[in-house]
Amino acid sequence: MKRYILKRLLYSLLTLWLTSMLIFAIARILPGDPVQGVVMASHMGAVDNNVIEGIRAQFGLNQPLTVQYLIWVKNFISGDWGVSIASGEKVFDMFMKRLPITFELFVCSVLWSMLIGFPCGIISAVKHGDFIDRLLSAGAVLGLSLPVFWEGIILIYLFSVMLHILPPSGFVPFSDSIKGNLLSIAMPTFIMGTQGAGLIARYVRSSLLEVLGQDFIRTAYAKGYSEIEVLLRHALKPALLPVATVAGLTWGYVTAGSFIVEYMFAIPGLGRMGVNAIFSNDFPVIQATLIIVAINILAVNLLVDLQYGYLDPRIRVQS
Amino acid sequence: MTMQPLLQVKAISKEFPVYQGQVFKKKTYVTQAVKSVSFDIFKGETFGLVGESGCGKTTVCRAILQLTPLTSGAVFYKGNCLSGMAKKELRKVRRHMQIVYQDPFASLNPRTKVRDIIGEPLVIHKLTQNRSEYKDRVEAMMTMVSLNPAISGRYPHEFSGGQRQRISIARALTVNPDFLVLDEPVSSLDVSIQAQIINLLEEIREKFSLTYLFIAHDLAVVHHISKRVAVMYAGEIVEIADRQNLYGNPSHPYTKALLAALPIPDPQASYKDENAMLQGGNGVMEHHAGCKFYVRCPARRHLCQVKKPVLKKVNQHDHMMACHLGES
Amino acid sequence: MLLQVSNLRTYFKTRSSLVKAVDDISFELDQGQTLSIVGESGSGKTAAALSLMRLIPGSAQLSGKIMFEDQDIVTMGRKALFGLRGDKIAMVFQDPMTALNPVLTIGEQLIEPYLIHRKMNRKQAFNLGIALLQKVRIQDAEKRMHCYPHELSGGMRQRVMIAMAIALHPPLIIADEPTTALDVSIAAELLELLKSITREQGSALLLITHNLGIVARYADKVMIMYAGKIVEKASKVNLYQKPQHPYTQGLLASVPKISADTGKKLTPIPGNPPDLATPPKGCAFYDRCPFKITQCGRNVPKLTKLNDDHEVACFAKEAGR
Amino acid sequence: MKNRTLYLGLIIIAALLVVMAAAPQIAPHDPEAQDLYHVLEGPSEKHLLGTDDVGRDLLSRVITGTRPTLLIGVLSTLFSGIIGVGLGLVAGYKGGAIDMAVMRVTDAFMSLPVLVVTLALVAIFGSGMQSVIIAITLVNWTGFARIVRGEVLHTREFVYVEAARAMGASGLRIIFYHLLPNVMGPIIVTASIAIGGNIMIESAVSFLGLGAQPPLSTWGNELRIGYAYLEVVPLFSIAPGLLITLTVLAFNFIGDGLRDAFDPRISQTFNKSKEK
Repeated sequence: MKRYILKRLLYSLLTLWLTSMLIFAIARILPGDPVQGVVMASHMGAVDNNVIEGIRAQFGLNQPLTVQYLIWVKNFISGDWGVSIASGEKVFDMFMKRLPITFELFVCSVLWSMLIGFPCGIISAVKHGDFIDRLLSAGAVLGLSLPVFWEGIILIYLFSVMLHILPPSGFVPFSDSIKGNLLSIAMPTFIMGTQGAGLIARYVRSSLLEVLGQDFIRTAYAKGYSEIEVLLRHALKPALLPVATVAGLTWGYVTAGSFIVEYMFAIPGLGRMGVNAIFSNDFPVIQATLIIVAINILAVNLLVDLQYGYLDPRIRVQS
Repeated sequence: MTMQPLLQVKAISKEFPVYQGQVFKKKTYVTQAVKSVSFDIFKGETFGLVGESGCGKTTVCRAILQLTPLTSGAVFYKGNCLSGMAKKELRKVRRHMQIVYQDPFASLNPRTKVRDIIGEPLVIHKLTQNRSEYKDRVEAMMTMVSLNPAISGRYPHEFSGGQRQRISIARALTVNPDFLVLDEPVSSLDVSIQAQIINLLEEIREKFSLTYLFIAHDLAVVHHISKRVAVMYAGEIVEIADRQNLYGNPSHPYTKALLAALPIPDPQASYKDENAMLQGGNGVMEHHAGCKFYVRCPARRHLCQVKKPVLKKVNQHDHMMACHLGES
Repeated sequence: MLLQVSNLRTYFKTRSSLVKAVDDISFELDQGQTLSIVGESGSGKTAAALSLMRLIPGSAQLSGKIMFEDQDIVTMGRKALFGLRGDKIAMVFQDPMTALNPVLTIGEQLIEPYLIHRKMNRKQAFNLGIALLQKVRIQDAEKRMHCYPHELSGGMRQRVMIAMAIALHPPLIIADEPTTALDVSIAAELLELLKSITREQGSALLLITHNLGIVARYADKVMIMYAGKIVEKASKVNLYQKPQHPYTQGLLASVPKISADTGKKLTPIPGNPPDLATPPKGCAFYDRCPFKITQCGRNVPKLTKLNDDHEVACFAKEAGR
Repeated sequence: MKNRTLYLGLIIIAALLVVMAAAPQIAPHDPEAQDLYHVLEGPSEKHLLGTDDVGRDLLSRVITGTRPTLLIGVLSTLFSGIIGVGLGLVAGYKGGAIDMAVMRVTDAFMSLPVLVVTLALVAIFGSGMQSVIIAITLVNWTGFARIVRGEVLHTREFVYVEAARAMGASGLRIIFYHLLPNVMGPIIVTASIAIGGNIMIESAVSFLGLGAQPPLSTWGNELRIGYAYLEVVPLFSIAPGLLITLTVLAFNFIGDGLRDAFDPRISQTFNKSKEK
C-alpha cells in the first residue's frame, strides 16, 4: 500500500513537472509576444523598443529559457506569482482572495452532481431496459450534451427574467447573508454540476450493470439473497469502487465550467479572473491560472487514485 | 550411429524477476518459469510435453519459437542456434516452424476473413506470385483440413470451436513447415470434436512427414498421440521416456500421482494407488534448495529438501527421471 | 423421492430466435444419490442445473414441474424460493475464479448462509465458518477467513465454494463442472472431498460434467444430454457396459484411453452439434448418426424404457436396428 | 432501443448536413443583408426567428452558421484523432519506457481542461477559426491516445497477435493489420463523442468572443450577441443554443449507439455459451 501511494505521488509530481513546462511553453515559446501585446494595448500605438526591453528585463524575459523556467518555478513555489499586468495587483493575493468563492461553488456543484447522479445511475441499472431506465439514460445524455452557457441563458431567462426568483448575476458572500449567498450560487452550481450529474449517472449505470452480470452475483442469489440484498451486499461495493474515478472527472468538468459560469454570473472567483486575464492578455495571471487548474486537477486525481487503492482489496493487498 | 535431432533444446531457463521495495525497486528474487530444460526431438516423431497449468510448458514452447527471450540456454533447429539469431534469418527459419494454439477463439483475428487468415503466412513470406495462386493454395489448405473452400469469405465468429481449430491448423500448414508446435490444441474442445482434431493431426503428420511437439495436460491424449513423453513440474522436467515406459512403468512420484488422479471412463476401473493422491499447490513458489515437489510428495525424505535431484537414467531404455527415489 | 423433475423446459428468447436450451426433460433423484448429467458444451446441462434453482435470467421462459420435497419450484413464490436457495439446495459453480466476490473477504462470504437462513450473529457464524474451512481441509483456516479471493489459488477457492455449499447440510447439492477449471491432481482431491462430505451429510449430489471419467468414478446414475434433451438415462454400470444411444456410443469411442492399443485411430463423431436456435425437425443427432433411419429425420424420439434402470431416446434402437 | 437512439442521432446529423450543403438555397434571406429599420424583432412571417441587432434574418444566419460549426468540430476531431491514435498505438504496442513517456505527457495535457487551454491558446494565437482548431487539436488528442493505448494493451494479449509474430510478421504489419482494425470500434465511438464535445468547446470560446471572427459566424457567435438581448428577444440566443445542444446530443447518441453495437460482450456472451 505504501508503495502504491508513493508511486502515485511520484507520477503526479512527474506529471505536474511536465505540465509546468507545458504551461511555460504555452506562455513563452508560442508566437505572439505577451509584452508587445500588453504594451501595444496600453500605449495604443508605436512604442519605443527600449521601453519594451525594459519591461522584458523587469519580467526576466531577456534570460535564457531554462533560466527563466527555473526562476519562474522558484518564484512560484515561494508564493511570488508575479504581478498582474492589467491591474498591478500581486497575482498570489488575487488568487487567495478568490479561492474561497470558487471553492464553495466547486464543492456545491460536485455534491449536487453526486446527489443526482448516483441514485439515477443505480435506478437505471436495476431497472435495466425498462421505461424508467430509458428515461434516465436519455436524461443523462442530455445533461452531458447541454452547453454550460446555454443552460445558463435558459435558466436566467426562466428564473430571473420571467419568474424573478433568482438573481441573474452577482455574488453575495456567505458572511453577508446566508440566504443571499445560497440564492446567488443556486443557478451557477446547478449549471456547473449538470454535466457531472449526467456523467456520474451513466458511469454508475454501466459499472453496476457490469457487476450485476458477473458470476459472483449468481453465487449470491444461490445462497438465498433477495434482489435488494444482492444489490446492497454484493453489487454496490464493487460497482461503486471505480466510480471514484468519475468523481475526479466531474471535478474536471466543474473546473472547466467555472470559467464560463463565473463569467456569465459575474461571480468574483478564479474562473472569472482567468477569463478576464485572457481578455486583457495578462500573461502572469494566465500562467498562474493554468498552473492552479493543473494542480487542482492532479490533486483530485491523486486523491481519487489513493482512495481507490485504499478501498479496492485487489490493489490494497498487492504490496 | 546416432541421428541428428531436428530440434534440440539445451538447458533453457526463463526467469521472471520479482520486484520489491518502496521507491526504488529492488530485484529481490526471481521466479523460475522454466529451469534448465533440455530435450531433443527427432524428425518424424511426436514429442509429448505434459504438465499442469503454470508448470512452464507454454513458456517452453514460446521459447522454442523465440517468442520470449531466454535467461539462459539455447534452442537449435537443424543444428542452427536460434537464440540470438538475426531477425532476418529468424524470419526464414520461422517458415519451417509453425504453431497451433489452445484457444480457437483468441488465436484468430476476428476482423479477418478466413481466407486471409489462412493465407497470411504466404503474404508475410511472399510465397505466391499472384492472386489466383494464393487463392488456390488457400483452398487446397481448406480442403485438406476438411473445410469447405466455399466459405472462405466468412469471419472466424461464424465457425464452431472445432472448425476454428481446423483453420488454425490450415494456417500453420500453408507454408509447408517441417515442425509444428501444438500448444494444447484440443484441450478446449468437446470430446467428440477433440477426437476429430487428433485424427486430423495424425493424418497430416503422416502425409507430410511432420514433426510435432505436442503440449497438453491430458495424459490420455498425450499417450494416444506421442512417441516420447516428458513430464514437467514447476518449470523442470521430472521424467522423460518413451510412451510405453512412461505409462507402463512410471517412476517419478509426480508422474505416478498424475496417472492415479486421471479419471478413467470405466466404472470397473480400479484406482489402486489411492495414496498417490496429491495435496497442496503447484510448487512454483517453493524456495528451498531441494526438490520442488517436496511438499506434495508422498515419498519424500529429508534428502529431498536439501538436495536437488537431477535428471538421470533409471534403466537401460532412455528412461530418465529427476528423483532421489531408489538412491541409497 | 427428493427431487422429481417433469417436462422441464427452459427457453431463452434472443433477438431473432427462441433457443430451447432445455427441452422437455424429466428425471428424479433420491436422497443421498449421485446423479450425473453428461453433455458437451451447448447441450443444456448448465441451463438445466440453473433452472432447478430458478437462477436463470428473467427473460427466460421456464415451464414444467420441479417437485422438491413436495413443493414445485417452478411456481413457488419468491420468498419461499429465497428460503430454499442455499438452505435446501446449494450450488458449486464451475469457475472458482469468478464465482466469489472479489471485494469481500472469504470469511464474509462464507458465513452468509448462516446469516441469511439461521439469523446467527456474526461471531457465532464466524466460528462455524472456521470449522467449515477446516472441514474442506484448508490450512490456517482462521487466517484464511480474512483473505480476499484473489489471494487464494484456484483449488483453494473451489474448496471455499464447497464449504459454502455444505454449510447448512442441504439435502441437495448441485455441482456444475466443479473441477473443469482445475488441474487434474487438484481436481481428483476435490471430487473425493465433495463425494465424502455429501455421503457423510446424506446429501444428494447432482454432478454436471463433460468428463466421462469423472462420471464413471463418482456417479450412481447417469443422464446423457444432447441439444437440450436427455437421450439416454441409465445406471452407471449399464451405461458404460451397454451404451444404447449412438451418441453415447460415439462419446465413449472418442475418448483416448491409456489402456487401449496404441496406434489405433480414435473414432470421432463426425460433424458438429446442431445450432439450438435453429434445431432440426427430427432427432437432433440425425446429421451425425451412423444408424439413422427415415423416421429419425421426421420425428423427435422420446425416452423409452429398455429395462428398470435404462432408458433411451432412439428410433433406430426401437426398430431393433 | 439502443439502436433507436443511434438512428435518431444519425437522422439529426444527416438533416444538418443537408442544411449545411443547401444553405444558400434554403436560407430565406441573405444572411449578411442588414435592415436597420427592423432590428431585434421577434418572429414574424417574414423573419421566422426574428432579426438580430443590425436587422439580419436570424434563421438565415443560423442556417449558414451550420457549416463553420460542423467544420470546426469535424476537423479538430480528425487532426487530434490522427495524433492520438498514432501515439496510442505506439505506446500500447511498444510498452515500457515509450509507453511511460507517452502516458505521462498525456496526463500532463489532461491535467488542463480543454476549454481552459483552448482559451489560453486562443489568447496567444489570436482568435479565429484556425486558432480554435489548432488549440483543440493540441489538447484533445489525449483522449484518443488513452483509449487506443488501453484497447491495444487489451488486444495485444490475444493469441492471434502472438500467432502473427510466430509466423514472422513485422511490427508494422501487426500494428496495422492486427491491432488497428480491432481497436477501430472504440476509435469511432470516441471520435463521434469528441465531435460533439469539440463543437461545445468552439461554441464556448465563441460565446466568450474569442472564436471565429466576423464575417464568419458560428452558432456560438450568434448566441453571444443574442445573450446581450436576452430580455428583448429571447429566441436570439435560445435558437442557436438549441441547435448546439441538439447537435452535441446527436453525436453523443451516435457514439452511445455505436458503442453498444461494437461491444463484443453483448453479442458474444451468447455465442460463447453456445459453443464453449
